[in-house]
Amino acid sequence: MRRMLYAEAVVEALRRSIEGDDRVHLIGQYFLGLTPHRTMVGDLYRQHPDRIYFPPIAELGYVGAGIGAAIAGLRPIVDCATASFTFQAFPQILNEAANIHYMSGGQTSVPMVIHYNHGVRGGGAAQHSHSPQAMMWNTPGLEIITPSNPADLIGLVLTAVASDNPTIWVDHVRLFDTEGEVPDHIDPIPFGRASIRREGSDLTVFASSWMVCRSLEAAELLAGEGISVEVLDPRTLVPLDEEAILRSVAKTGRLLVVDEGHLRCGVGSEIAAVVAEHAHGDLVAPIRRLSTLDVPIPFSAPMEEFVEPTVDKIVKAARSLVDGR
Amino acid sequence: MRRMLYAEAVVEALRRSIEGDDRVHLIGQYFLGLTPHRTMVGDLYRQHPDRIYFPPIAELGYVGAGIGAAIAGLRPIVDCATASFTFQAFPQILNEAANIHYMSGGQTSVPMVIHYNHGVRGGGAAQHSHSPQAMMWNTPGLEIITPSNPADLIGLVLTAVASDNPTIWVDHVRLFDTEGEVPDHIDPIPFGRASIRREGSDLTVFASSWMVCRSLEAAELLAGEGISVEVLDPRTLVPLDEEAILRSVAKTGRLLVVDEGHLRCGVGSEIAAVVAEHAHGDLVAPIRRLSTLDVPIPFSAPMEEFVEPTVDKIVKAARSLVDGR
Amino acid sequence: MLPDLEPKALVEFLELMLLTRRFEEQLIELSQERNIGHFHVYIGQESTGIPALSLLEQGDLSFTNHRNHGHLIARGAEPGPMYAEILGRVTGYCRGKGGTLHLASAEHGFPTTSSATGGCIPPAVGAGFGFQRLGSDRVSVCLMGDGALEEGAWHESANIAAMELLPVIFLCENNSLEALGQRAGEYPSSTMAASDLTELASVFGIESVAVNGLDTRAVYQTMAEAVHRARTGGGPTFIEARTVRWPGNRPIWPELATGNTDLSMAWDASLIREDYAPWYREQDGLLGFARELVSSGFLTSETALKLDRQASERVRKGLAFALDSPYPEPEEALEHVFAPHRG
Amino acid sequence: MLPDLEPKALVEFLELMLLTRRFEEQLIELSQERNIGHFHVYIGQESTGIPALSLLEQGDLSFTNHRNHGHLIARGAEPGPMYAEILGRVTGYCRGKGGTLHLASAEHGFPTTSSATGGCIPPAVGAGFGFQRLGSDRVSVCLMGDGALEEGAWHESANIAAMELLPVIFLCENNSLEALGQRAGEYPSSTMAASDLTELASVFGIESVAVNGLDTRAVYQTMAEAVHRARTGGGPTFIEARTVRWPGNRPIWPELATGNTDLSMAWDASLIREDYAPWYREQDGLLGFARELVSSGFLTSETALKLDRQASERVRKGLAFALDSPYPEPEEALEHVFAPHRG
Ligand SMILES: Cc1ncc(C[n+]2csc(CCOP(=O)(O)OP(=O)(O)O)c2C)c(N)n1
Ligand SMILES: Cc1ncc(C[n+]2csc(CCOP(=O)(O)OP(=O)(O)O)c2C)c(N)n1
Ligand SMILES: [Mg+2]
Ligand SMILES: [Mg+2]
Repeated sequence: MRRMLYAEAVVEALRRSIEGDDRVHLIGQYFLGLTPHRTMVGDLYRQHPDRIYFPPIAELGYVGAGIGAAIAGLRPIVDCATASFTFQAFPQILNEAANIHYMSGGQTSVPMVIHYNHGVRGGGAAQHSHSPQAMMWNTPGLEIITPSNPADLIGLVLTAVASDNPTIWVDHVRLFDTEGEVPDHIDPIPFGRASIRREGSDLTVFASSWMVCRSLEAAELLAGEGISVEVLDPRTLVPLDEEAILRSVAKTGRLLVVDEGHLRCGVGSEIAAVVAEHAHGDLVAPIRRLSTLDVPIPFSAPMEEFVEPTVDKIVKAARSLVDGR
Repeated sequence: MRRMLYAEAVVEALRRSIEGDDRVHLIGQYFLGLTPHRTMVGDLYRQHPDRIYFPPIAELGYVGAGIGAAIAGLRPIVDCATASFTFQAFPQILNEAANIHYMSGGQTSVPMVIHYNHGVRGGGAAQHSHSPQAMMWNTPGLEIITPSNPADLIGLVLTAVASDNPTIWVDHVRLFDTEGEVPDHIDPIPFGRASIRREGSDLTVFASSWMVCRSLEAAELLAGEGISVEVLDPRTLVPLDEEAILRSVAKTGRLLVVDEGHLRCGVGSEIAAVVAEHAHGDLVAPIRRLSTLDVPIPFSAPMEEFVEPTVDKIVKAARSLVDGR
Repeated sequence: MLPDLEPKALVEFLELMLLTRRFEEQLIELSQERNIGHFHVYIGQESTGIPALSLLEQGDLSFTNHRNHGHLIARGAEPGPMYAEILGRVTGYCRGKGGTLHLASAEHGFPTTSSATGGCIPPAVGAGFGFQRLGSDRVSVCLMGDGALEEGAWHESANIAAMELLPVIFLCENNSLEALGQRAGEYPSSTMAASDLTELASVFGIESVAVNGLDTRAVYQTMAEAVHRARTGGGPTFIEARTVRWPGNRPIWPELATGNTDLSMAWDASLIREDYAPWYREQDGLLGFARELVSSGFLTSETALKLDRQASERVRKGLAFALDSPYPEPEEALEHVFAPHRG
Repeated sequence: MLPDLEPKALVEFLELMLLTRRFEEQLIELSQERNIGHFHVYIGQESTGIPALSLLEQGDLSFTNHRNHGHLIARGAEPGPMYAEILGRVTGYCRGKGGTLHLASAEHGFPTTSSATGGCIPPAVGAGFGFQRLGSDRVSVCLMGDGALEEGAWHESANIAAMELLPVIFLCENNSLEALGQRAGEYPSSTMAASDLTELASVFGIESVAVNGLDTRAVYQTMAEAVHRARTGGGPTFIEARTVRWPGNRPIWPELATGNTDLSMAWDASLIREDYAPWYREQDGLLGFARELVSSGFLTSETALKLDRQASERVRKGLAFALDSPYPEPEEALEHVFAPHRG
């Protein structure tokens, strides 16, 4: 066991992928965003200069190039930096990568990973704070991983790189400074297996990526009030471990979905709908969604905090669900 | 009252918009897709050649040009033809049009309409059959109209053109051949007012755009079996008439959401989540979603029909919800 | 002019051109009998695609677009599974999942076919990137229309190909010289301000050349140089092949405006009808190529007609195969969303 | 060289350049005291933006990008509400909703500011389209970096502007001549294969010219011609203004590498420090402009220093205003998602 920064785990996952398979090449360089950790990617580049390509500011072109490279035999890991820039590449991600295996009738696969940093990072304002997971998930043909801690991150990326499908690797700059235990030997983590990050009996909190950390913090506070929260981290949205969610809700009878995306047609909507469809009888209280408010992300800090799901909001929502307060 | 084809209503809405306000210009020419009706847009062009612009095959460029034109004082109606082509324009629709009013602190408005034809049109296959409404709705700052009949279409478009906000006008080529009554005088229809297209007591069916027609057909068949279906057409997704939905569910106790988009994080997920959150106590049966199956759209007709929500599937889903069959 | 090749190769070109032409004429006829949906034909462009793509080898990859029938036939794809795909049968190359818009045959070097305008360009460049990084001498061919140059995808991808000297050939078939709405003499296409399409590539330092797409020799030689350049690390090439839009191609739904091709017009000018005389005389690359082959003595008109009958026969059999083939089971729609995880 | 203008106008240019410089130096200093987030400075580009934008009139529109501070000041925006916006205060031009990335002031002709690279280009072209259709003689200015030329948005929009002869001026500030990672001598920017950026516009038939962005006369004259062309129906112009990237701008977070500008270096070469001598001597357009003004006798060095003190004073007051201003109420976040429907 080692303790490791999440940012270090990103680099370790990239290094293991590069060193473990000659076909793995990186396209793009902002895996660690503009955070101070970014220099670690520079180290990787110096060690493997022939395995990283710095593309032009042309997300559509270079993500599409990743698709073609994957078809030709590479296993590219393509970085889009800030999630908002994936919009530039949507025609290639949504209409090519997601469709190719299917529309070729299984003749062709696209073994690539597409990385982005999503969400409110502090001052990113309306154009640099997106969480496009819901849009990706609304597009059949894409696998989606949403790691929330260093060990999961490494295991999930290893599986993503080995997968023959296009996989979206969802990261968050606010995760980079978090720490976690990492076993000395990490195996690839199979997709579609949720992780119960904290067991509890009063309420299930579903959360992914950075929201897992906030939910765990809230759960700790709620424990002090005698409210026992189970925190479920799906680890992958596609495939989704529906069983684990339904099992947890069957146990607790209550569901709070915490998601950093916008409310309407968001990840939270999907989880709420799944549970409403399949666990109606288990629910002792209405489902509750907590998402970023449906406004573009404002720049100024007090407004920014007002719109995102905070620990405080999670605590309050959980409390009102359990106590009816 | 006149009977009118939906396609004729599209042209009438465009004509009234152009003739009613000098600032209205059309950008793009495929409002009626490649259907035989398309020549009607040609007529409009011949009558108002200085009010239509035929852009290059450059959706990002010309939708963005619509934004700038709106800022400069026009009220453009921009056509993206097939909904799938909106992906090309996503950076401008999602990251510019939707954000400008907000991030300028209300200084600037973007009074434009963006039109597309969504959904399974028959043989469109994976790259020409998208229903990106959920992605649009996941993006605060866009109004969305989803007309399902000629009269609503005209009234909603008039409001959209008068609105100072970017409005997504969702159409479906399969609507073009449907007919409906149109009053001689049509007023703009205020946004956010659902229409109960058929009253019923056993079950609420929520459906928008082309799925309203299929749902009405299914309701008629179900009436023959003694199942009384209420068909609720939201007419606009943004803003959403939540009250009307909750009122209907309070009455019927059951909800079937029919949506042509994909299941995950779709329009259907959102409606299911809203009802699960706010009408939990009213439900006598679990909510049921019926969407296009979560696969890219296959080309071949039998597979295509297998994946989309058909009248038959609506009937079966409704029956099982009401009878438990 | 004729390419500088063995007669056998030239005759093979004619066979493939005839096969393409008869394949599509048959398809148009079928579309008049039953609703087979929207499709795009390659008629009038055979003299470009067939010699150009003959230069490819096993392992090379081609990324084509909505107007792909001739490209696949050029690389040896069979009429049967092509028709089957277009008719949505399970025996189609994509098991009925792709249709005409996404007709692809990996065994013939067509891994995926995008019908989003410009959609094939980034992956084509990426395949070149992949080959380069793998140290392979394979090449990637981007088969694009002139209209695709209007999409930003072109610009972004051309820059990448140029910066990295990738083994990519952009074969841009400009069939818009006669496009409706074109500002004749001013613009080569209806909605492109550049007066010379090759400049859109040469601005990035990409080797660029325009050829007459009806001149099989020019097409062949230019493509041969481009393939050689790509295989030997010389970087990308842009080829604009100018062809004339077939009159039947003007409406959105193709019509046999010029009738089923009468091959004899190639050597018997008296058969040429008034209505579309310029087409038969100068603009149809297939007739032109046959005319040259026969007049140069590479082939007798009788042999040409025999080859034509053989092509028609292959096409007929292919169509029969397709029509006899079953549709996929509806449940097959659930397959091929994801490749399975191994291990 | 100096633009051919009245002394008053030239002095005003100096005032605006000083205001911009002091505004940003102050901002960098502030960022060392407290975390104000990521921002981009215009230092080193003042000699381009200030003369160029002086040619605009009421009703003209400018669409700028992440590096916008100098553009706004050039058009008369006030330091107070600019700082306030950057610091997220309710008294900011966008009420704290935009921040430095989206600093916009409609009253100064900046309706919206995109910080997506290339994001401003389509709307800028669209505003030109709007003016043309409205029969207005207003012009639209697209303020873009060289990097934005790598985005496909450029290509699509340039084509539209060229085809429709729109009243648009693309003022492309190329500050990448010294960019890290650049293949010196080969490419003007690190990731652009075109060896001459102006060709990326001229290929569409757009009037294109490269100017030395440190030469205020060249900038002014070129822009004057472009504005005249646009106002009189002559169509778009592309101007590449070449400036040198300020040493403090190399890291992602700006640092006062060259210190607070010592204006006296403009006329007293003995003050020039060794460390960044080329910058002080030749590459800083502000020092260069002041040097010319003083040496040509338009201004005494004393007056220049007085203007500089006045600029610093305005900046100081502006910052105080901003720091004294309240943050928006958190609930203001709910406003301005939609404009209200009327009637
Ligand atoms: C992104 C996108 N926009 C628009 C279309 C509609 N469309 C289909 S074919 C076509 C024309 C393409 O022109 P070109 O590339 O020259 O091919 P051609 O049909 O002339 O061979 C267009 C615009 C599309 N398929 N994809
Ligand atoms: C679509 C998009 N991709 C990437 C970025 C990240 N980014 C911010 S500034 C910048 C450089 C832009 O270069 P240039 O246009 O020359 O402007 P400069 O900063 O040099 O003034 C990049 C790539 C972005 N903001 N938007
Ligand atoms: Mg064409
Ligand atoms: Mg730059």
